[in-house]
Amino acid sequence: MRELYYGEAIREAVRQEMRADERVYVVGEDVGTYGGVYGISKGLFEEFGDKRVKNTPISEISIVGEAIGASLNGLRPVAEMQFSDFITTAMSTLFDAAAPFYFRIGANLPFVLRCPFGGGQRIGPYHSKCPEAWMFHTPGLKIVAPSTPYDAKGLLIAAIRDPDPVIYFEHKKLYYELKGEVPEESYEVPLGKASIVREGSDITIVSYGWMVHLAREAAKLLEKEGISLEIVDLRSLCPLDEETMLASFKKTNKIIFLHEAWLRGGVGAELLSIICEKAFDYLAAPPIRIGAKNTPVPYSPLLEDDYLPSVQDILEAARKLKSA
Amino acid sequence: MRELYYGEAIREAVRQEMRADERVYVVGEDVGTYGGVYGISKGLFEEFGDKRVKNTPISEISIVGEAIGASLNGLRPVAEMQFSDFITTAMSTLFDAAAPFYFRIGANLPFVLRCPFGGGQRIGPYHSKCPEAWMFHTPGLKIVAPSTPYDAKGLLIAAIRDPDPVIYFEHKKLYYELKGEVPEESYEVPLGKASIVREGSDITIVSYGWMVHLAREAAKLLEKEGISLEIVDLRSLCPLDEETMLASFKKTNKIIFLHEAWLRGGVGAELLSIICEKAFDYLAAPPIRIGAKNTPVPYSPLLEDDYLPSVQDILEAARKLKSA
Amino acid sequence: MGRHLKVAATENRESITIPREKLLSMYYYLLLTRELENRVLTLYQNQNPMDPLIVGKGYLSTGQEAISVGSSSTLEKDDWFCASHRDMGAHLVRGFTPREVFLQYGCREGSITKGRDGNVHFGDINRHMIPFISHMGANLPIGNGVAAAALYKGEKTVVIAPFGDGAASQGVIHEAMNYAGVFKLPVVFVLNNNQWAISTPISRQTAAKNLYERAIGYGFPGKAVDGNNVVEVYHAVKEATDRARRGEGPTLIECRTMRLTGHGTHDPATYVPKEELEMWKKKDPILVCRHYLTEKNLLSPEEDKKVQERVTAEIDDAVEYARSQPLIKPSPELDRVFLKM
Amino acid sequence: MGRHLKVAATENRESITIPREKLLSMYYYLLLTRELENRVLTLYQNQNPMDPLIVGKGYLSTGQEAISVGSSSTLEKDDWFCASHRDMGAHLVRGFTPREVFLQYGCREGSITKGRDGNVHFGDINRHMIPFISHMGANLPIGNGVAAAALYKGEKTVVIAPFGDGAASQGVIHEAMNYAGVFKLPVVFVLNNNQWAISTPISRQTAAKNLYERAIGYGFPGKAVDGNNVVEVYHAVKEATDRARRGEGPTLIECRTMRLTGHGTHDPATYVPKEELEMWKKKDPILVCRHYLTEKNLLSPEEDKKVQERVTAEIDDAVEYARSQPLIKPSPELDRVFLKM
Ligand SMILES: Cc1ncc(C[n+]2csc(CCOP(=O)(O)OP(=O)(O)O)c2C)c(N)n1
Ligand SMILES: Cc1ncc(C[n+]2csc(CCOP(=O)(O)OP(=O)(O)O)c2C)c(N)n1
Ligand SMILES: [Mg+2]
Ligand SMILES: [Mg+2]
Repeated sequence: MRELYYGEAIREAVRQEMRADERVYVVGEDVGTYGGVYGISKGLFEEFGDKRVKNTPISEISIVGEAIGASLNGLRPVAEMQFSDFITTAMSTLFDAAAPFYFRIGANLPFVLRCPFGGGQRIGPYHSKCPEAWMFHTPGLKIVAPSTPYDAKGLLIAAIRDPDPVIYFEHKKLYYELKGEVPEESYEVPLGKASIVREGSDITIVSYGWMVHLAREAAKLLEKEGISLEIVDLRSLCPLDEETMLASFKKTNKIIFLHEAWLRGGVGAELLSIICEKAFDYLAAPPIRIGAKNTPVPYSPLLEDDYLPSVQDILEAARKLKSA
Repeated sequence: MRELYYGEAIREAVRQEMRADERVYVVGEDVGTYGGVYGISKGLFEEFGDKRVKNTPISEISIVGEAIGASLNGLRPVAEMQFSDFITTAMSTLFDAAAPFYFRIGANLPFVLRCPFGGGQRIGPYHSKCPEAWMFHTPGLKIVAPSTPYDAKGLLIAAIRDPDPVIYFEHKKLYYELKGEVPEESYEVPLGKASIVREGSDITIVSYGWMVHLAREAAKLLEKEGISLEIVDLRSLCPLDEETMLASFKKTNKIIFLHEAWLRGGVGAELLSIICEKAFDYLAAPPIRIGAKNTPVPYSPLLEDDYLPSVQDILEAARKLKSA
Repeated sequence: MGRHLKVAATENRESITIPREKLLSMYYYLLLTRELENRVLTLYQNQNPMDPLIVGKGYLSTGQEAISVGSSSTLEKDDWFCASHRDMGAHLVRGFTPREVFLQYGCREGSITKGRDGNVHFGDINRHMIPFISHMGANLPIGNGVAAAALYKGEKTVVIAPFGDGAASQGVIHEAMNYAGVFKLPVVFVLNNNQWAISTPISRQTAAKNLYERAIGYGFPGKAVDGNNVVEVYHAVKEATDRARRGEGPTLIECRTMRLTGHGTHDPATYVPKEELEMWKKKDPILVCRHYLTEKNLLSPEEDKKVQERVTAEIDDAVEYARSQPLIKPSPELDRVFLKM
Repeated sequence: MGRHLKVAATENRESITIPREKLLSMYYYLLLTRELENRVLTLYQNQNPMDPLIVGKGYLSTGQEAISVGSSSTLEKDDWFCASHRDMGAHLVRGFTPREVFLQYGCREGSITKGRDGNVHFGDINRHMIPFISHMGANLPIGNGVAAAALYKGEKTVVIAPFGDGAASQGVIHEAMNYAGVFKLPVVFVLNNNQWAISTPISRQTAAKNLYERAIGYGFPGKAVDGNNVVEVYHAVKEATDRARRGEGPTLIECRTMRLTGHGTHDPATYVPKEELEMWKKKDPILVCRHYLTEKNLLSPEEDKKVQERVTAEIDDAVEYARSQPLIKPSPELDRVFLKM
């Protein structure tokens, strides 16, 4: 099958949905002729013009506000944060206006907020954040975070068609580093369905985003040591596919939670809690969480590597669990 | 000893620190002649004037910004959010400017941000939030949440004297409903020290804020059933007193985590994870979390009661653990 | 503060005539709003706290009704209104019934938010009423989005987005107005300058001489009107909605008035100078409107009495009805935060 | 866009004379900034990506140096400067050495942020330089706080808070300016209007005719100056800092210029019309300043050559020095997020 980069898959999803549905349009900073700072909307302006590829002032509040208002008024906006870090400037619009909207008044908001996130790019504390735990804790926002070009396309199409607000976390490091098979036609990867990206028998590792690839790398290395890792890629954090995670865990009885975000109060803590609450008796060893250090993302490559979760961290966790 | 309301204890802490230290001052909305919407700064304007009790426009960004800038320039601002819910409008200032400041440049910010939080007041989704998990996940912010008048005073004094930014979560429901002994003189309750507010032998319950009182109530009822609850009041979430929590748990081997905030991705998940990671072998039963439902805070009393954690929830959890 | 009271002389707008029914309808809604909110206050002050009809707190627009009634009266059915907390008038104009309002206040079965949100925080997307969000200016960027979608779809609808003099200090308002300017969005920003934000007078809210002049910084027109004169408010806002409908972009209308009650039902507002209140009470929008109608021979004393009786009866009925309805009870359906779970 | 280029005629300010050393010092810093940033760009374009001295990306102020150099040159030692990402000039004026800058870019031992933050994100509270925060206007409310503390303590220090034409669309800037107006804070807001925000031209950023007119909405003076003329920038900002120091409150100075490079070292900026760039290159602030000094007989060709040689030598030294220093290594000390753990 044809291969696309992760970033290209995202673009294709947007383009196909725009072609298929007049209500779908793009709004964000520098998304026009520039094509977005990571080039994700390249060519869209040329194809669809400035009505459907709307280049905005520096106003995250307005971008999220437009997503809310336009989705209320019949459209399907695909809004972009230039970096997910900047959502803090529109936090009230996202958390106070969008998130509780359906609860308060029963009106749904079919918009997508694309949030390029994550580190490994040597661009420091303000361009590398993984802020998903803030949203995860906040009722009313769906959250997805694809790890492959295939999922990137399919999840984005599903997100655009979903009737509720979806925060779509796309990992910047994967844009033009990761290639994979992507069908040409349009397809959905349903929200709320995890995937087993590697079957294994000894230990389950649950992850999402870039970190899934670290897990894959670790799994290959561990195989040589005779440790078999099963990798669950959550793909969606909300809705959360507890079943797939629990089923995998009940098979292996040992589990690692891996994410790039800060460990403390991160999504991993919730996942661990769910395992303890719903499958405690299956635990053959204490579950292990791996996440980033509890500091801002450092700029220097040496410091950032030290800050981020590493393959080595996974190896150590797996060895510990294996021998437990 | 003299008794004060929780709200009065907070006011006394501010007043005493203002008297003792010229650098300490108050800044926030309606804190002037009005004395704050909950009357916490009543009388301060009259005593200290508008230089030291600074009534601001509706500009949470400016309030947090002033706290940062003034603390950089030698003062000790005690800033107030009118309701902790409104911090979302200044999230970037808090998360992007204040939190990483020390990490980025090595300059500390000795300010306190007072955040009245919590529900039970029948004022709905926008005036009842418990947003501490957002801050808890974010490196660089100290977080305290007193449950008694004694702690309210001592923790606030310690927070004001602390060289780093402290988010001080004060529970609105306790302001004028809870009275307790408070020494007249100035004293500190150190940040990062939990307290055992009730000794018990069967089950540890870890909580903070208003919920500690629900735990107390439940403990009394459970005593009659022959279940002995030990209550750990964390008081600080950051720094976190893991030792006290772990020590209590290692004694009882059974544990409940209770908070008013949304359960999903809440602080309880982290506490549960810490127990599993650091004292797994002591677990005689699956740990249990209790928190609010995963919805905005409803306005209607019936709905809010249904939304909030209840004494009944604690009783059920304790019975389940007891018989486990 | 005094400096904020002067209102730029309004041009002679007698040329745009308002049909008699519109004038009478506005008068009716002024009265209805007043009566409804007076009742909210007296109920709040006299109710059994264990069985309240006014749950939590109430927010009133007493003395400022002309802004909400006058501005919303310019709208067509398909236009949109993004409510602030002083917009009971607009809710009534746009078709909410007093019964619905008291059901909402009382968290009763049949209330539009079903008890999930309270007091003035209600709306209905089908009626193109966007509910108030507490964080003050929070509705403006949503109004922009609604307006952007109207442009996108080629519809000629417009949006009214009101906010207060206190809210005017917030960043969200700046972002929204600047954005509306760039895209020439069909939005009319209605600034309710009632000179207070809870206990903070406008002089401590901004050093600006005239808030409407902020429009200069966004590249669209701004003007001030007497917010206690429903006819003037209507004229100014109508001119702006017409402009918006023609595709010429947003306008900022600063309506000058005074908050005659406390910030909410719980606030005695002792901080507001008595003389100021007294002065403004003489400019009560209902008196102003009645005087206008009488002068123009559009309303006889008998007709006036009839409207007043009608209004009282409606509110009596609404209160009684709301009281007769059961409280909303928790149910899984009410816990939904998504349309598609 | 053209409409934004016209600058209000500046009053004749020859009356306030700038001492010769100040003028020469500003010229020197213009050259130093240019040479330093040119080097950042060539290093970035030619370095081994596996062993970069310019780690990540670089942000340059090429063609706009007069704003940062001219404004910061008005400050006394105890005054404060809240940096934007176009303020290399101010960093140098306020005492950062080129060595420090390249250590910072290279994440080397001895760098001020110790590798924790990068490129132009640096400062030093002891030198009263507040480091840039990426969220654009984010430093303005901090500048207000610093200024508020100065007032509180009775100190006569002032704060310069710069931001861009793109940042001007953000709410944070509105809140900060309005707040500064209310409390008459000693802050000078310096708006670097380089007509672009990454790829977005000012005409798509705002419909406002003149950004400096926003000051009307905050109740303090605003004016525009030729941002390519360091003497004019100095004069306008000096007038404003003097005013602030006298306790008369804030001022907004809009400095009009053009971004001559890409948004960052990674951006070829093909979207900027060539003719515009060519036109602005003729108004290069270094040429303008050199011409001024020569006309006034304050700088001979020999002196000019000497300064240029000095500047080149300093930058050569700095680059070499930074390269010779080891990379910062992780250590527990660098993981601290609090002074008191
Ligand atoms: C972001 C935010 N900060 C503070 C408040 C608390 N608050 C509620 S109403 C109000 C005053 C609003 O003043 P104004 O905008 O003038 O409207 P008015 O009440 O006078 O109609 C304040 C400060 C809030 N709701 N939201
Ligand atoms: C809140 C926020 N949104 C978006 C960005 C991405 N961004 C970085 S620089 C920039 C343009 C800034 O334009 P301007 O303020 O005019 O400054 P200039 O770069 O032109 O000097 C943008 C959009 C950001 N840093 N912060
Ligand atoms: Mg007001
Ligand atoms: Mg610019």
